[in-house]
Amino acid sequence: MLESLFFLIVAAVAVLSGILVITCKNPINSALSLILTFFCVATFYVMLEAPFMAAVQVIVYAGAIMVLIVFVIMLLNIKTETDKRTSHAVLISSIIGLFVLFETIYFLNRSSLTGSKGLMDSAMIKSVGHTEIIGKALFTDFLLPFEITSLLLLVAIVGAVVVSKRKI
Amino acid sequence: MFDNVWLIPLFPLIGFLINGLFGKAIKEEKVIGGIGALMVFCSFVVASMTLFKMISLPGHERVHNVTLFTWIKSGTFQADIAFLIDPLSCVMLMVVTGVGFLIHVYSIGYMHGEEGFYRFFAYLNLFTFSMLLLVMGNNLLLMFVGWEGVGLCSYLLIGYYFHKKSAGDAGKKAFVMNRVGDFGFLLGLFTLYWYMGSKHGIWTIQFTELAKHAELYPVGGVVTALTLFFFLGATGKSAQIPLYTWLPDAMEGPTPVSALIHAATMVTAGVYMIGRMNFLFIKAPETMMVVAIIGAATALFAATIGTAQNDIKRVLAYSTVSQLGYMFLAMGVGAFAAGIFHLMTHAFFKACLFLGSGAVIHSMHHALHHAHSHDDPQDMRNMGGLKSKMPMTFLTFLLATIAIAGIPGFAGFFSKDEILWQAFANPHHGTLNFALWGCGAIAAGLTAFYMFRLVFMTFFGDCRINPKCKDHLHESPMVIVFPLIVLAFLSVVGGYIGMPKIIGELLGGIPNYFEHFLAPVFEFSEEYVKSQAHATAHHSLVLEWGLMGVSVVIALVGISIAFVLYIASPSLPAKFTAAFPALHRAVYNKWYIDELYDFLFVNPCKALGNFLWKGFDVVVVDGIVDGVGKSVLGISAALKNLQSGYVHNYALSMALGVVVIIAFYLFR
Amino acid sequence: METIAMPAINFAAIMPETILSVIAMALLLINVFVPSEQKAYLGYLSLIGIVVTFFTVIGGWGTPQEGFNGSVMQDNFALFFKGIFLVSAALSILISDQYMKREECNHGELYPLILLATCGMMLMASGTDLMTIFLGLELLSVSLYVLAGFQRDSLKSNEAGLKYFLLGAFSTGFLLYGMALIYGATGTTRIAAIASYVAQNSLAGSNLMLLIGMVLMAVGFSFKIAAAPFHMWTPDVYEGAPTPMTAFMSVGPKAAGFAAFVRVFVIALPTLRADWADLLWVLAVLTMTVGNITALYQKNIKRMLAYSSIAHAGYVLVGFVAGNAVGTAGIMFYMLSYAFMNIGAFAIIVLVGKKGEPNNNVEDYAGFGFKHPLLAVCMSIFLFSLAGIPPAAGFIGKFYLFSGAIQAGYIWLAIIGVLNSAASVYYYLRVMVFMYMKDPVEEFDWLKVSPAIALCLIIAVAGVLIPGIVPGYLLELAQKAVLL
Amino acid sequence: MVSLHSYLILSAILFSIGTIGVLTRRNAIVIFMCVELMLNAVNLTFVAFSRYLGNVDGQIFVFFVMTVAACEAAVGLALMIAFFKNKESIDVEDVNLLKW
Repeated sequence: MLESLFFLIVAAVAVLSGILVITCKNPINSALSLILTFFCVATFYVMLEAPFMAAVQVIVYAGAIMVLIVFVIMLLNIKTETDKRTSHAVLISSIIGLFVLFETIYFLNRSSLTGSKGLMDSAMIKSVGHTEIIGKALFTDFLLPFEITSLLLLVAIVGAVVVSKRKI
Repeated sequence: MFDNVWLIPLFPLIGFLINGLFGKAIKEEKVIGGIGALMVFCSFVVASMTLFKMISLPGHERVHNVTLFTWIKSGTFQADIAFLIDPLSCVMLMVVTGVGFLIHVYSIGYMHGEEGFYRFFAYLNLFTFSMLLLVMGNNLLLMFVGWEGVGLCSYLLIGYYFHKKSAGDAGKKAFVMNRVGDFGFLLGLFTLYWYMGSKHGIWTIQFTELAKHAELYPVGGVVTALTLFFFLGATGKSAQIPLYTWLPDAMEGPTPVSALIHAATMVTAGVYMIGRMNFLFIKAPETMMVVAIIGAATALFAATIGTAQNDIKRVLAYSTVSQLGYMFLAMGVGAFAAGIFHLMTHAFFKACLFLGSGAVIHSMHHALHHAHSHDDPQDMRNMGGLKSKMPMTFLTFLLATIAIAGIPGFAGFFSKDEILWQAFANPHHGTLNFALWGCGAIAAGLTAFYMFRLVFMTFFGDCRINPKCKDHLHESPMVIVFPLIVLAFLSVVGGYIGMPKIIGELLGGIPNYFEHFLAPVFEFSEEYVKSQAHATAHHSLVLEWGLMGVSVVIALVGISIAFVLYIASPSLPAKFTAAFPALHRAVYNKWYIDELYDFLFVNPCKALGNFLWKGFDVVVVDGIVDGVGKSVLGISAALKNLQSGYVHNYALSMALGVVVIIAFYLFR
Repeated sequence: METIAMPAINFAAIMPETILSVIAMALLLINVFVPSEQKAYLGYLSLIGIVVTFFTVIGGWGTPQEGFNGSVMQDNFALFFKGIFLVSAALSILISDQYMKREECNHGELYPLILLATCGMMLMASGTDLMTIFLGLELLSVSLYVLAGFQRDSLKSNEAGLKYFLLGAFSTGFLLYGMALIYGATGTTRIAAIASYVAQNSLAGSNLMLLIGMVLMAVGFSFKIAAAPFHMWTPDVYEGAPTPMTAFMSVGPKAAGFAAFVRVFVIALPTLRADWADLLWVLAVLTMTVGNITALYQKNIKRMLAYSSIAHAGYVLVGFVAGNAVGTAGIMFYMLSYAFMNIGAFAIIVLVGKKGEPNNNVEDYAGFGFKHPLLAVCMSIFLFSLAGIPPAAGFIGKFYLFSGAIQAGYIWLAIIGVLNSAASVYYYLRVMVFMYMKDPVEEFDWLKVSPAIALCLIIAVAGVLIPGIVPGYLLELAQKAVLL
Repeated sequence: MVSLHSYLILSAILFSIGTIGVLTRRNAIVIFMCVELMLNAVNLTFVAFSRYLGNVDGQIFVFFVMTVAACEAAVGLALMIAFFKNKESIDVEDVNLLKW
């Protein structure tokens, strides 16, 4: 019961801060709201007994990515958006977004979890440890994707340098 | 047996490669033209050998598939590079290589000094190659390759004088209209392939295979649909209603091109295709009716337009459309052999006519050029009295004209009369037969009229050409005249190999060699028609003789009208008034009769012709084609505007797509 | 402390990817020591790498290799596509140097990025796990964002990169959501496991989560292959990107998108076939029609080819909808011939363009046929092939795709396809008309053909004509590579 | 324990908010942040599925999604900087040189 209440509160914060992201005029405020949303998501990860994911969420998302974004916002020194999009554009976009929401909820209400059940229950997470479970999976079953991420990061580094560097 | 037939298309291909790649470097016109003509001649020799070998074989051994290699193969589907050698393709080979060779020779003289001489010969050889591929291909796909190839060459050659905007436009029009037809061809191909495969497990597009299973095709239904698709392809390529307007415009190309591509060979591809697939068409009575009606209508319709033209080549162009209509009429009434026969004789006399007109234009052009006159060298109103200036051209032209007009004894008579008789007596269309025959007969009269009008206006009467130019008019060189003589000879004697039965019997039992020769190809259709119970309607000999007489009389009437209008009347009044003043009144009356003729016959006809040409042709047909084009371009512009450049709009279209698709799956 | 049992690493399964990425990294290091006017050597080195990789691809033919606990599977299907990627990468590299020098933008990073993008495509083609496919796709996309915006001083190029990035990231969201739903419905991300789980528990049809997951994945892949209505980024990005990169991304990524699309849908979701065939049917028709009709109006030739590439995605979708052996082989054959003809056409565009490419309009090709007959003939061959006129490879490919659709009973789809390709002739023809039927306005004296581009053109012409005249061998290969 | 359904609905809401943001905002950086919001919503779905299925695969997927997000951030922001240098703006309505 208490857990549900807590969930509701955090969920409300997440949604509200999400809405703030898309309504704040100042990009910095948007960014800060987004960080708040990320923290809420991290909280959910904890509630879902995935503490390692929560840590990564805070460190990578809220820490690295958002810092980068905020840094760029400051670097480019963009303050507020001079003028919003025309109201009918906003209206149409919102209607489409709400349709997405409506349809998603519609089908979620009509479907149940049908996937094959695995072994990872609360007891196992507690006994083995979440980090170890993740680590094992990452370096056995998903070794190849893990290696691909290294290439991906390389491309990102090279790409960022190539695109934004002034002169060689 | 026929292992060396692959040489036939190979020679023109070699010619194309030599002229195309090295032509610019060779420079010497005689060498370029010589190579081009020689290669086609080599093909002609091989084709003749093939023909003789074919004749020496008994009837049931006359169909051969010569496979070179497998082209596409996957599972059940197979298409080879393979040639089908049978009487039908032999006839076409002779026409394409024979007439093609003569026109190549002619071009050496005609194109002398033109910019891009090598280009012309390269295209011409490429065309010959594609046409041979079309004719010899043993499956639908290979035929389609040739089909597209000839369209491409036609486009390139129509636009040969690219400096003229009209030439470029005409080329484009021809290409696009042909594509509409090709679309029909491909659909027919796919439908046939799918139907035979899914229904009977026979995944094939090879003609002999398809023919072997001819009894499997149901009557009507899907066969009607697919034959209509094929017929759509034929209307595009062979310039039938409604896709015929490109052909008159195609006269923008050099005259040898008009003779070879737009009279003798390429435009007959549609007829050939129907002949090749006769076993399918015979099973689709509705399609046969459509083919016959379209053919007859085109024959009549184009002939009326022909009466109102003053450009010498345009008259011939409409004449071609009209004669092609005859061939389709023959196909539509099940007289396949007669249609192919007319195809052949038409190739002779129409090529002769075009080349003759080319000689006239050539001569006119030079004369006008010398005199710095800007008169149109193709306008018949600027000609007249050329008989004495160009005697050989005149003679050959006259012979070919007599042949096309259907005067007994000449090639056109035999083939046209056979078609008209079959249109009347065929067992397929019941009461419609009389109308088909009527259309054909009237068109025959009109043909005689406008062709002799052309001859009279061009070669007879006073010379209306600019006096300064008169002395520069002279006969063309031998290289031009020689093909004319050969073709004129063929237009005279070419008909005797296919004499109608009744004439042959009268002359002591001469059989219809041509029909016998082609019999193996149309065997199934013949048998099928015979097996239908109602097919046994018998007509008396008297009726056949009578109809033949009627068609001859109609032709003679047409010629007489032309004679009265363009030869007799201008000179008669003057003579009469000078010699017999008393008869002035009678002369006046004579005039009055002319006026009556004019009023009753010629003017309405001209008006109709003009109306059909300017009204229907230009406004309706072109209008529809243009209209479709314009509306597509309008949609294009609208779609283009959606591409606004704003990321938001793009993202919006994506999100909208997602919403709509999900909604479809949730609420279907 | 217990040790982690390492999985069976089968390097044979990722040999081409390994070689390419090693060479890419080596090139990045070498790049530092190469002066800027000699960056072409990096291109040659990368070409050598591609050739070596190509041999490993040929060597791997016929022996399927599975590796990394089922994350990757190098079968004939993957190998055929890898061949296509390598061809398109090699041809694009051949035309890059001259262009990049002209635009004063020949940074050495270009070549490693192309190689890594190719690596990403290969992983998409051989990935048998949604994660592998997703990461391959991202490796490809991130490289392409950079390549599209590679001319950092050109506003157009910047804009192309930025647009591609924003819309690409947006579409990633949908793709991921789809994958998440599939995961939720089946509890696994391995493609084979998804298929067997769906079959065992007969989830198909009624399970909305699976169905919507399928739809959202289709949306993500459709973005990559530029199918309408997810195609709108294509013309803008193609126009703005450096021309050789446009050539590259009009072929390789599209082929990679199809490879992953086909593998996921045919192997993992065959039981939903009736459902996704409906969707793809509509997408195919929409894509062909929108692409062709919009292309009619285009004056800019790069943009025109962009719309034409949309239309071509539609034709290939026809083969996908057919879903039988003929259609699937048609996809592969078509993508390969498309690589030759499209990159060939772009090579000509690179040659004709001046610095900054102010002369990319169709009118600028007036009289090109008289000034440079040989190049114009090449261009005509490419255009004819694109239009699907025999005997070019494009015709055979189209014929194959459509006859596949007909064998599967999709007559109407084939009819619409044929009608579309008939209409498309109009805009290809317009270029020809300008090349051959207008008087030259320009002397085209700035035009010089570097050996690399000449090589590219020779390969491309051969690649268009030879499979067009004797397609048997390639078609057989494609038949053997079919997944079914 | 909170039901799976609640998590799924919540992430659907976040996903839709992100979508609306992409469609309505003009600042390219904010659009990118909205995409990040969408990705996070998907991540939440993955982790919730993973937990309720008792299967770690989903969480691994999230791990990779985060890496991808970081890479996209680096490259995307670099592209924005490059654009900003030439145009002095990162308003996407100014990104319309290429059109039609």
